[in-house]
Amino acid sequence: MTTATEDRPTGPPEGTPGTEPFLSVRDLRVRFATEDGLVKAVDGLSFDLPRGRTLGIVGESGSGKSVTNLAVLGLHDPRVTTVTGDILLDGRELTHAPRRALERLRGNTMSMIFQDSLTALSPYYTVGRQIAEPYRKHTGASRARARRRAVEMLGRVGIPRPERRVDDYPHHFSGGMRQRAMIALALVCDPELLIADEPTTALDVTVQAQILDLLADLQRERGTAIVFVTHDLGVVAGVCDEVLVMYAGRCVERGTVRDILKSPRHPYTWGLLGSLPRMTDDADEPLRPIPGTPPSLLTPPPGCPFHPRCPYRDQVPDDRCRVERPPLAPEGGGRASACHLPDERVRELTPGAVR
Amino acid sequence: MLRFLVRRLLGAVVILALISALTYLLFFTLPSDPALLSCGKNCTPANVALIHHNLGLDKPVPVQYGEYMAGIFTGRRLPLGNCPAPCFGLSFANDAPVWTILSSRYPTTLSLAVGGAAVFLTVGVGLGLVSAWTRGSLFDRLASSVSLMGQSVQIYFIGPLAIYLLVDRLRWLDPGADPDWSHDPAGAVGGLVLPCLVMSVIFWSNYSRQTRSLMIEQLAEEHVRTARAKGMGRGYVFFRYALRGAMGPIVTLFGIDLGSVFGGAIITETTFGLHGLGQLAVAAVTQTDLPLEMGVMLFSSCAIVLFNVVIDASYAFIDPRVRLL
Amino acid sequence: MRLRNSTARTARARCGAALLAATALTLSACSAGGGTGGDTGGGGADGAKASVQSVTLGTAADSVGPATAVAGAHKGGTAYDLEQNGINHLDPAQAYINQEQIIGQLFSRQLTNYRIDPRTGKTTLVGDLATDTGESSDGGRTWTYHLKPGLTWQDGTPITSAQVKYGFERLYASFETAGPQYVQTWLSGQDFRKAYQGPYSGKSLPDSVIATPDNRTIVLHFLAPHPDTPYAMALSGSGPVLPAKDTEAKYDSAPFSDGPYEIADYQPGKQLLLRRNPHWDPRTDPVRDAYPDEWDIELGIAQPGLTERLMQQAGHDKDALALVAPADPTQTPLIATGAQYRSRLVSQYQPFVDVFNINTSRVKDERVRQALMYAFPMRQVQTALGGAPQGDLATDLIGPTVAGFQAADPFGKLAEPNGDPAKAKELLKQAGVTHLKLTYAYADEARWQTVARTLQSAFAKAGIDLQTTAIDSTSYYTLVGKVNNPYDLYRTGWGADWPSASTVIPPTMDGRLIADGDTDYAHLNDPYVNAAIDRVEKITDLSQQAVQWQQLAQYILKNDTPVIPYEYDKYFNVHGDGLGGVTYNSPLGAINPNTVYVK
Amino acid sequence: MTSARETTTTGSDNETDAALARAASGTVPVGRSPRQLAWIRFRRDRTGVVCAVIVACFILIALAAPLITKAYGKNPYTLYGQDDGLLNSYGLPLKPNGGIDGAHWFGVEPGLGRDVLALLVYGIRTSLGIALCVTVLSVVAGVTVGLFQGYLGGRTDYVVGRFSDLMMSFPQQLFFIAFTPVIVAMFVRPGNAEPTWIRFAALVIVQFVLGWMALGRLVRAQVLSLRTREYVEAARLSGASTARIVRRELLPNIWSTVLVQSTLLLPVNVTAEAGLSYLGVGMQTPTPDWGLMFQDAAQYYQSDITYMFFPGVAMVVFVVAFNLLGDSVRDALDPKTVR
Repeated sequence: MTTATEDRPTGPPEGTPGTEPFLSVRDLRVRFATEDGLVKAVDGLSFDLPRGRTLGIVGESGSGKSVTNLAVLGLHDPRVTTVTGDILLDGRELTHAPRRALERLRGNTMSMIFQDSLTALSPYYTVGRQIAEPYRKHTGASRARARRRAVEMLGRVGIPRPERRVDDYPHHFSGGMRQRAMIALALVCDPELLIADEPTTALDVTVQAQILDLLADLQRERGTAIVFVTHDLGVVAGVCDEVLVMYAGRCVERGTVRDILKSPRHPYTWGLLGSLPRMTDDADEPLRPIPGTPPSLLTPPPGCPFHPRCPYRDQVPDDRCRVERPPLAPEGGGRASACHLPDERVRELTPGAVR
Repeated sequence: MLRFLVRRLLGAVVILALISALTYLLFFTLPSDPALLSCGKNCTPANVALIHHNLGLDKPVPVQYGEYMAGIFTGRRLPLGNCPAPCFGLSFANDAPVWTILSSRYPTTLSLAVGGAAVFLTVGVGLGLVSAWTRGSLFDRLASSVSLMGQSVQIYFIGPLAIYLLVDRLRWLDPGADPDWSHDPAGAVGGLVLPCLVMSVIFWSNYSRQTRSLMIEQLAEEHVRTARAKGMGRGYVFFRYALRGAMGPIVTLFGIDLGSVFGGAIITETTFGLHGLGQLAVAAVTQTDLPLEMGVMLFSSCAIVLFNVVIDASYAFIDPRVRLL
Repeated sequence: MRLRNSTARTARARCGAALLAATALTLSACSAGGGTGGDTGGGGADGAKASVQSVTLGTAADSVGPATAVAGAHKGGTAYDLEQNGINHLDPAQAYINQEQIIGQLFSRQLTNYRIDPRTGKTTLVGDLATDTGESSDGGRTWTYHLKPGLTWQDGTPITSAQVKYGFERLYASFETAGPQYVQTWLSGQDFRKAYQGPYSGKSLPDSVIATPDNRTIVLHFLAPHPDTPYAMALSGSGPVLPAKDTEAKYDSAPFSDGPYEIADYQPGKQLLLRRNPHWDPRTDPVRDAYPDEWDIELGIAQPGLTERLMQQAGHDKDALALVAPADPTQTPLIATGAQYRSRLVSQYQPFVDVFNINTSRVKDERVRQALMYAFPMRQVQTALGGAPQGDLATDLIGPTVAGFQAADPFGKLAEPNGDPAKAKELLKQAGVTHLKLTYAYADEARWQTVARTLQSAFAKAGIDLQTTAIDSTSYYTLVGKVNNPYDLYRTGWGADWPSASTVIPPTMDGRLIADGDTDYAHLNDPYVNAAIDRVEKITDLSQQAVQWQQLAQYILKNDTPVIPYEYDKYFNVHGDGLGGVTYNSPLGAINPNTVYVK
Repeated sequence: MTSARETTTTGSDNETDAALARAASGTVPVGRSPRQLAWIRFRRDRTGVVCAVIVACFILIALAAPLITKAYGKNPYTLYGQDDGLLNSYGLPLKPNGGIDGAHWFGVEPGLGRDVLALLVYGIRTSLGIALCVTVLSVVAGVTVGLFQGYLGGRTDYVVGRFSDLMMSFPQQLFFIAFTPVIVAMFVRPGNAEPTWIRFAALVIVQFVLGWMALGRLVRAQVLSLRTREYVEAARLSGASTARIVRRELLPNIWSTVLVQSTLLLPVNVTAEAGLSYLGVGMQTPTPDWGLMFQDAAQYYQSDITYMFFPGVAMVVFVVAFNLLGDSVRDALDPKTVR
């Protein structure tokens, strides 16, 4: 049983001891220097993830999900980015690790599945070569062995006649197959931490299901820790143990899948859930997308970053939403949310908000 | 591939036909009469008429053009003796077959173009790569400002200066000389150093700037990021992934520059007094030597067109997604 | 258009000339340049000094080979010649421009030629292939030449009189359009091509025209007396051609040699490589020492680079010279003033006189023409063209290299070299002309644009409004050669084909020739002059004739003023230190390659 | 030396993070149009501003040439050298350093002896004028062709494409050398005085004829990508006329490219024009012209190197300034560029 921790810069994760978190992020802050000013893409994020578990990170695009993951892999460009806080992988500090050390970990201990396999795979090299490359680098395998490995991996992700396809170029593959190849690429070195950045968004439902199964099997076999980034709560329900809801570069609510989906506390989460189509919906029930757009991270609104779009801001007395930023309040059981609404109001509202 | 070649070559033929026709017809809008340039003191009407006949100028222009173009493939019998294929006519100025003249001249231009291109590609792309690698460093800023200067000088400005300083005063370099590869390779190289350098300056700056930004662009590509996410080394990613991606545009750039390289060759030849096609072209025009003018025009446009085909073909090797048709 | 900066084929009317007994004189007075305080040019005048060598008709004895040896000279080595332009014609029968003729001397021989003494530079016309300069009979109508024994072609074939006749016959062929036409015309009249179509017609000229009694004797029968035949026989075309080796028009790029060198390699416009001809026998040749084993003639060397190479003489340029190309105007100062160049400087007159033609069919009043003469800024023009080294101020129609030259200055131009606007104004008033507006046409090249500006501002001082018209230089002669051309003023140059004024006055001043493309550019048609020309041409005593021409020339200039002479061209350039025996061929206005040796 | 080099990808060094940053920064703060933003960015860019000033100076010089020379008391036609005896008998300036003195600040020209400063000022006027005309024409033509080629696509695209191929495979310099006299001859009856404006026109024409394709291709490429965008689709479905779509939907989206390209094109055309005059097929004396000065100077570099100095330096400064300006404009219009 794992728990997420409070939004305190430091301090050990509470919850059942003994399960050492494999990945532990503390007070992560990522800032970009741009022509127009400083962008706080991630602003004080913390979470833990033990082996064999899956953490879902949800939020609209631009909420800082991908930035967080790139920070974990250390892929940000130091010239324009400042990353502060701690990222501990199996107890090793990554934030200030030397480049070479990170290179040894990437694709090996920790690897990433990128969202758009069309742009994420190089058009210039065969799929096989791209899969074999990290294997050779990290295991020092021979060209031939690496190739056999590539074929094997393609087979495992369910690509028919892999020994033939291995020499094809990405543009010869269909979208789904490319995504599988992308996954094969990420798994080729049996990573212990897998970051899946919306791996299924671009795919149709059947393929999506297959890939999710694939990831599940993998986790069962190797106890891989998975960070699953998506804005699709439907998928979250299927694969995740805990969920972390991000908005404007910060965590606004977190808890177990059950908690978040059954009894969400934060109006933003309500919004997300509200905008989620369900099998149970009757067809004429309209979707209710969250009104407005995500705020500019250049000049984030004062107070609660969500208040400009929050339908309930007036129910909070003396305008606190506009002036005071709500803290991420722990509620035990690893549960936490950042909202000024009093709990009782929340409880009354929830059903209406999510039905 | 074959289909591609056929299509492109057909296109080339059309282009060349148009260019040649334009050149030939426009020539006759000039008021000057080539005959009067070769009759010396004997410009009696009779003599001029005779020369007109000898030069084949007594026929209607379209007929002349037809015969000229046909002659390239079939060869011709001319009043001044016959002219085996490929017959670009006999020079008005000295009755020599244009083809022999051309073949004695193109080595210079070719050496100049190839040499210059070699210099500005290696120097330019090289600098660009280093700048991209050490982006933001002092070197980078230095290189880009140097490139800027390079892009801003002109052959006809630095050429004479270079001769004045490096050759006449300091005696560091040989003055430009026509290469004679078969007999004196060393001398050929020596004579090409300065011209190639001068000519390359105005190009390499552009290439270093473009290469730099292309590389930086490529380094930001997602598939390059993937490569980094795979844990591939910095150099590996830089050269195997980013450079591979930047190659296409660089080649395109080069293809576009082919024409300018030739143009640069002309000015360079004029500046260094080399005997290339450029100098030949200027001579042909100033002497209203129609066959020579045609020869040079066709020869050089042909070269440019073919080079372009080669370059387009090379895309297929750089980028597997490109299919030639 | 000047040879030095024009492509050879535009350099019409600049052809080889021979010099007849003219008293040696120096005109350095004229060449003092415009030098005033601090002007380096003043000092340079010495460098620019030119003198005229006297020349005589040689005897049979003078015609015996070998040529006078040059002290300290030895055989061997390669001499380099830098040519600004390509060579348009190698076929001797096509050679007219002095460049073609002087280079032609290395691989072709004529009946007569100019023997230049390497020590004194004294020039003598002697028999080259012929035993002497020719015997005339029948009142100068018939000329007989005897070939020397032991003359051969580059393949050893002996040279016969039949081949010489064949050479003359070739002059009639339809493709021989560029060369001089004196001999053909003298033999068969103006329409010589109608009279005979050349040897390829299968026919041969009858003995009544050219006879070859034996294979060493050749007899020419002219329609009229021609006292200067010896000089006509020195023209490149007056030599043999071996029928077996005659490639007709193609001969123009690959002639068969009977001279000291044969053609090893020729790339038109780029390079002409001459190799020693083993069958050439020095004992038969009174003209050519032919010391170098090879002549490497580099063509199309652009100015100022050409001059720069000679000045720097780096590498093999130390053994280089420029046979016909004078130094670039922009470098003459450095040469004229640099002591290091003195030892290797050649400064000599060329047979060319540059004039501004006044279109007499438009500017009819000679007082107006004289006004122009006075207003003309001779000095500024000279300066604009590169100063004294390029040429001396000219005041006469006939140049210093031509027989009977007397420095005459009827308008006192040397006293007022910058022009005399006051005098001009006065003359215009006499002529009752106000607001004179004239059109000046010039070839569109930098130097002539420069001159145009100069003239404009100078004439303006005399109240003359000079409109200038730039003509694309390729069409320049076409347009100014038209009888009804719309211009009042345009420049041309004229050089004597040999140093008798009979190759200057008749072609340029005979009003009966006026036609499109003729060479009486000023359209002068003065009955007195026309008559005088006929009279003088009949004089068979050349020195007498020379005097008469000179007087006529002065009459024309003083009374008709059809042209404004302004410059006697000069050859002014340096050669590499590695070369010795560099002499000057003033008849051709070029360096004489025959005495040159490689140190 | 040729416009072709300008067709290359305007190097946008966009960065993952910069990209993310843009995503993150979301909508731009309200109240500022992109143009205003660009303007703000541009003003922030010091080099850009400096170069803009320099360029402005050059343009001012060109426009105010008569006033300048009036104030300076010389004109580019009087032969001071000859009239005031400033040249020696070889036509070289008497005074050292090309005859620089109080009267002639940049010295006098060898040969004719005109005032170099006056020449340069007027020369800039001529060359800049020609280049400007060429640029404007090329841009207009290039944009028009590119727009319709890209928008209409299909056969039009193909035909026009091949045509610009044809134009591009012309050996430019040769074309200029060979056809400038021809075009002049078309205007002027042989042998008549040739008005300066005809040369001017001829030069503009020859350079324009081979000058528009580069931009044309660029615009075409952009339009091709724009054409498939939703709002264009929408506009088309909503039955808007082609003209309207081009005017309202496409043009606004390419104006930045066009602006950048034209700033880069102008100096190229200036140097090209100078190149022609240098080769002797451009403007002709007495018309003062930048390139002509190089032509003369190249003749005199042995004996009067000073003469080459002023036009040379002036041109380098000019082109540098313009190129930098071009970069700054691009950066301003297109913030993702991180340099």
